[in-house]
Amino acid sequence: MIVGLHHYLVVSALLFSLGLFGVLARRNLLVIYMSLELMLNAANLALVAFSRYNANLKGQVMVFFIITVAAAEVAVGLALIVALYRRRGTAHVEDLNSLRL
Amino acid sequence: MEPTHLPATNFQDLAWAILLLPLVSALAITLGLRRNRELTTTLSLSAVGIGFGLSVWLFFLYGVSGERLAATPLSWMSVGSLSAHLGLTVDPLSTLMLMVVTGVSFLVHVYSTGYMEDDPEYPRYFASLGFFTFSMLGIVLSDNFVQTFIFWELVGVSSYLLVGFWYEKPAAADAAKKAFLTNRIGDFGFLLGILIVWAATGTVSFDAMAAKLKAEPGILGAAASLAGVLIFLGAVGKSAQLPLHVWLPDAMEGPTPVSALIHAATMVAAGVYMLCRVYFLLDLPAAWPAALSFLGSISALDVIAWTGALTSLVAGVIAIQQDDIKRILAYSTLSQLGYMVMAVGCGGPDAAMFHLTTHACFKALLFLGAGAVIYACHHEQNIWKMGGLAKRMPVTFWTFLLATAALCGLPVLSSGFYSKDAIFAAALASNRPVLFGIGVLVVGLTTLYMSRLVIIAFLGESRSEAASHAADPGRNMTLPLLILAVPSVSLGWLPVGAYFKSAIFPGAVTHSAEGFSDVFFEPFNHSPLGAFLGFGLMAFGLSVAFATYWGAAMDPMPGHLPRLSRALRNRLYFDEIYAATLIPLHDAVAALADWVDRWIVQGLFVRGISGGMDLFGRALRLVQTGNLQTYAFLFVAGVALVVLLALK
Amino acid sequence: MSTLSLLPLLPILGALVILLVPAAYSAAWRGIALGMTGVNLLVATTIFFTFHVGIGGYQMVANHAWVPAIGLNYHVGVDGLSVGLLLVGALVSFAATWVSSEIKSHERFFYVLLLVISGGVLGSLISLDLFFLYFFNELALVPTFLMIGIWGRGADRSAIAFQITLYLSLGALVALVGLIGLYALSGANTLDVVTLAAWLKTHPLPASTQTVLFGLLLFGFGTLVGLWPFHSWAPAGYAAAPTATAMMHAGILKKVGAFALLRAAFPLLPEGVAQWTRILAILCLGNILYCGWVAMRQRNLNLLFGNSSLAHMGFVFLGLASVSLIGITGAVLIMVAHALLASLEYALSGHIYRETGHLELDRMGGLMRRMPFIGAALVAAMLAGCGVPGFASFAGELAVMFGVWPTLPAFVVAAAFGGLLIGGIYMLRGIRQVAHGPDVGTTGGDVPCWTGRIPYLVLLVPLILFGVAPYVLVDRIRPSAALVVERALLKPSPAAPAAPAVAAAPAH
Amino acid sequence: MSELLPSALFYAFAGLALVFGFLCVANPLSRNPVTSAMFLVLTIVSLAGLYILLHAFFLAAIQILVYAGAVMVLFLFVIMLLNLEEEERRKIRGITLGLGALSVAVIAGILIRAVVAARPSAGTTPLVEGGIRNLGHTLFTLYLLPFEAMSLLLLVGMVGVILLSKKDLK
Repeated sequence: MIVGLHHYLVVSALLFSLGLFGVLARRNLLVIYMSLELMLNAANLALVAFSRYNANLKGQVMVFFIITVAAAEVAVGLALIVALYRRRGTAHVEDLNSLRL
Repeated sequence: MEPTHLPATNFQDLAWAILLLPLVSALAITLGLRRNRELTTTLSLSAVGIGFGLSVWLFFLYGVSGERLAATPLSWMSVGSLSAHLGLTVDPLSTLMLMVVTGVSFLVHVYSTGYMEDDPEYPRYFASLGFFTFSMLGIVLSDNFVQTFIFWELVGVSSYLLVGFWYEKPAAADAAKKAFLTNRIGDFGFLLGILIVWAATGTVSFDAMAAKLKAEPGILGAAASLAGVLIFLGAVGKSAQLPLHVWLPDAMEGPTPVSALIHAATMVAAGVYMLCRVYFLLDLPAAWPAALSFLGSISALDVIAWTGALTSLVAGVIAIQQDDIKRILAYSTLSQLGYMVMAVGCGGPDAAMFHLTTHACFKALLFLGAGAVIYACHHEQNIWKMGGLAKRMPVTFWTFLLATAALCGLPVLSSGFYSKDAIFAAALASNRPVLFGIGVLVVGLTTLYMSRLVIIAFLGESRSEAASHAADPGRNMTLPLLILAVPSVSLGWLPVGAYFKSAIFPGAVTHSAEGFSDVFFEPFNHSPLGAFLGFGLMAFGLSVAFATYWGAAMDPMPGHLPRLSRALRNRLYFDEIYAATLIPLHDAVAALADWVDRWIVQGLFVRGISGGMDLFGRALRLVQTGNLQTYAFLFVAGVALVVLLALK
Repeated sequence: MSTLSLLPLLPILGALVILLVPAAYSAAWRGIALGMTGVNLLVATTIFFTFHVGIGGYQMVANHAWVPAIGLNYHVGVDGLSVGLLLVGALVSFAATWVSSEIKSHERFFYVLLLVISGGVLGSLISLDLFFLYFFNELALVPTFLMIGIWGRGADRSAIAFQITLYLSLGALVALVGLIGLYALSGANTLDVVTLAAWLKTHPLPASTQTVLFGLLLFGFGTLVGLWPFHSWAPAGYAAAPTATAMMHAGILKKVGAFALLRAAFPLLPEGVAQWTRILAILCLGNILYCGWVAMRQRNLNLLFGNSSLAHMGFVFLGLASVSLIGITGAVLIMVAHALLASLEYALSGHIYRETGHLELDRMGGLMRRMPFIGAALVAAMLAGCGVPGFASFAGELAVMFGVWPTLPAFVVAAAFGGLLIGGIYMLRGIRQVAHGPDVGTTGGDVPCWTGRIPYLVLLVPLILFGVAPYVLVDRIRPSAALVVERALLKPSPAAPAAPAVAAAPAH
Repeated sequence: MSELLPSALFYAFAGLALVFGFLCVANPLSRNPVTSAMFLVLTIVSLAGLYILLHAFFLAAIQILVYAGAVMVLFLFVIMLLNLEEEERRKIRGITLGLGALSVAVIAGILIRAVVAARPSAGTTPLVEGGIRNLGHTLFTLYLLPFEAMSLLLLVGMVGVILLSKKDLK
């Protein structure tokens, strides 16, 4: 079966769902963060597949930018988590419920 | 449209003057002259006195000649097909009634100046009396249903004010409330009757209605008898006929002159007068709407006749066992009113009016006499505490005796004999033998309880300290007694039949003497059966009374017939029955409504909604768990839902 | 600026002036308030008597475009329906201001609020633009909340203040939805009653929308008046309100709701009228009978009056439900009469509350001995309350019964039973409990002197005058009522020609 | 025959990526964040492989270099810093897990259905050289502004991080 665009898109969709499930299911803040990254990568995959099959480089340029942003985001995110950890002493999602009404 | 000014010709002014004078005096007293007693007395006495004079003049002007004067009406309210105005009709019927009302009212006013002398609320009493006279005259002179209804209620209000004159006495306040509410039940029926008749004929004025009815007898269609009975319900309320009679005995709580004026002569007679005034509506053939078709053959007049007869019988029986002098007279009034209503029912409005006139005189005399006795015995009303008053109060005794004779129907020497005989003639003429029988029987009962009263109260020795020092009251109390004694005796000798035939009820068959010549023994040859039977029963009653009550220290009847006498003393338990059934039932309905209002409408409905809001708010709060993942999940679920809906 | 606009302007102006007057001259507050309402009373009386009788349309009209873009213009005028209400509105305001000498704390603020209510009520009565009618009515709603909350009676007055305000604003909201619907769906791009009526005559709305709009207006304004299922705010609210507020609210503010129905709903939505009158008739039976029975069970004088005023409103709605000339004229007549009656009742109960400290019927008795004038006025008011002739309320009820009889006889039987009997029972029991009977040692005395009697006489005398001579009012109401009936019944009502009704005078 | 190889490779890489992705996210064996970090690295590497199949050579390199190298190292560094032990076994809230899985499945289903429904052209269109020269050329001509903005973004990121990790942050 010749590998076509929709194959890649299916894989990307599955990866995206996995990432999403990770965010919902896991309770460790860092793992949630990783699943977030996973979702980002799924998006990148789809973009690259599009640029490959639509014969233009827009997709790849987009991915390039996304990776940069992801890097910045991880940096800031982890700094936040560290600060949070230092304040609350835990990285467990359920303990961080100060928003409870 | 400016109201029409008072009519020009002076005769109409007379009618308006008679009507408005008492009102003016009442208003003047209440607004300004509360403190000044002499002015109050002169003002109210003159107002009614002039009224009486004018009435007599109008009587000779219009009554005897049989003409009619319709004063141009003063508009009250006219919108669409309802044009209600205040109009006066001066015709033989109303002039007769005018004389009765103003006459008795004037005498009661004179009497009251003595009786109410030491009462601090003297001015308020005379103001209320004036207001009552005004309302009563309003009914007498009214020429349409709306005006009659207005003054009907005003009379009820003035009776409320007068019965509840000593409002600090709980018994008087309750009696006033009871009187007003029972009248209201009657007025409720009366209003519905008026509405039916107005809807059918499109007018409320009597003459227009009579003309329409004459032109097209079937105009009331199926509702004829229903309307008749409903209008009669108004009279039942006002003239205290059987189902609604319970208020009259209690109304004795008011001052005695009030009882004399209102609950003997005028107000209670208003019902009978109204029946005579709208007689053309009542004697229509029986016609019931579909719902009441089972009453098929019974016409309005039948209902009226039977109610009257039953009332007179029941009241007569109860009166035998009453010990309070005013209660005895109250039940006697009920009984005589039953006679008048029966007369109307038997197709004899003229007999009813005749009896109404004579009854007004002698019953007012009886009440004023009783007032004198009570006044003399320092407000003692129980006859068993009196006795031996004949010697000490000669004037009162003899006038009281004459009135009793008139009430019992002593032949020739009393007016009652002639008027009662007219009623018996009417009963026979409309072939209602049973009613005739009841009528005659009641003559016996009347004689029994009246002679019982006279024997115990006046003859024999005085049974109490106060009774032994009793003496005739002052001049202004005895004078009215004497004045009233004259018509009580002589009214029957006038050719009343002629007056009625020519003037009031041209069509109706009259039942009393026409010419002067044959007046004295008219009843004996006119309706011999009634006269003789009546006389016989009267004698029988007298003898029974003498046999049982002469020299009796205590009422022997409870000894012989304990259960019957206890029933009679408790007024055949009418009050108890009402108090056990109607009133609690209505209060229960009210309690239910109150419960529903408190719990369902306010509880469930109002608090329910606010409570619901509160709960909804609380529920929403649960969603905010503070847990990031629930938020994330909700977010994802939201997205899923939206995308799903969008794509479907 | 026709004299008509003075009516809402004066009180509101007075309120502003009072706000400016420094606390040093606190006596001036009451003076200004009385002055303003007094002048208003004169203006209203002149309007009443210079009103041309027999003409159906609007008089003394003043029309200034305000926001032409959305067809909003300050359009005022008076017609038969509103002239009587204006007079009694001014009367009630004057009496209420006079009586509010009982307020001892924050008088300035109280008088300001009272004048705002008065201005609001009179403003909504004269405005021919439904927006202004609604606006002025709402203007009168907020002060009620504040007054009950601050100067009210009883421990739970703030709860009741909230309840009454939320209830009324909910009702007002429903009515607003109806009005907006009317504005939007009619496409006439105006809420002006005159142009709207003309427009709807040529482009009538489809029947279903008319029914829905009429329903919204009915239940919206019905809540403001106390239509049966939505009545429970009234008795509690008035019992907790200070005297002046209860007088203004029960007296005149309540009538504005029914008046708005006559102004907006009946003439403009004939289809709606046809659908809803049967239901309205049933609901107002609830008012008359149900509230009558509830009144019979009340042990507090103000609650008794509150429920009895609901029963009277039942008669007004019954008159409206008949959509007949006599019925609607009777309804307006009752509105005028009841305005005087209710405010008189609450003024008297206010005085009794001030003197004896409570309004519990069981602890009262023999008031007549202790307070002759107040007792007599109370007996008169309560007799008027149960429909005794000689008072205007009787004339109104009689007219309603005569008007409704040809179309809904069964309802009249129930209404007559309710009005005459139930009314009689609870009023007479009230009199028996309060005025008659031996003196149970209640404290307090009668109205000190003649000036103390003025507020009560100002209300009692017109009540009697209109009762003795109702034609003064009826001749003014009749032509306008004929117009309403004609528009509400889709066809010219045969009963009364819209032309000047000179012929209607009897036997001329 | 030459076609066969890339599709085989595709399935391999795709399969690996999915497996590692799943293990990273919901590792039945150990709850330790380090293991999920490791599996994430493996997922990224297999994705890089896919990029290569899609002729995006430069991106594959960047992916490995930046993502696997820098980002994941940062992750590990933070995990070590916070010396997180095994996630203790809190009671697993069955319902929320189930619901979470359900909604994720729904979204996956929707995406896949959309993709399948769209039926993109399966055919192999002419290759576009994804190497550095083309990418670099486009970056510095068409997308010069965003490129510079990226540098600014990174600067802001750094400032943010320094601020956040200050000792005396209340």
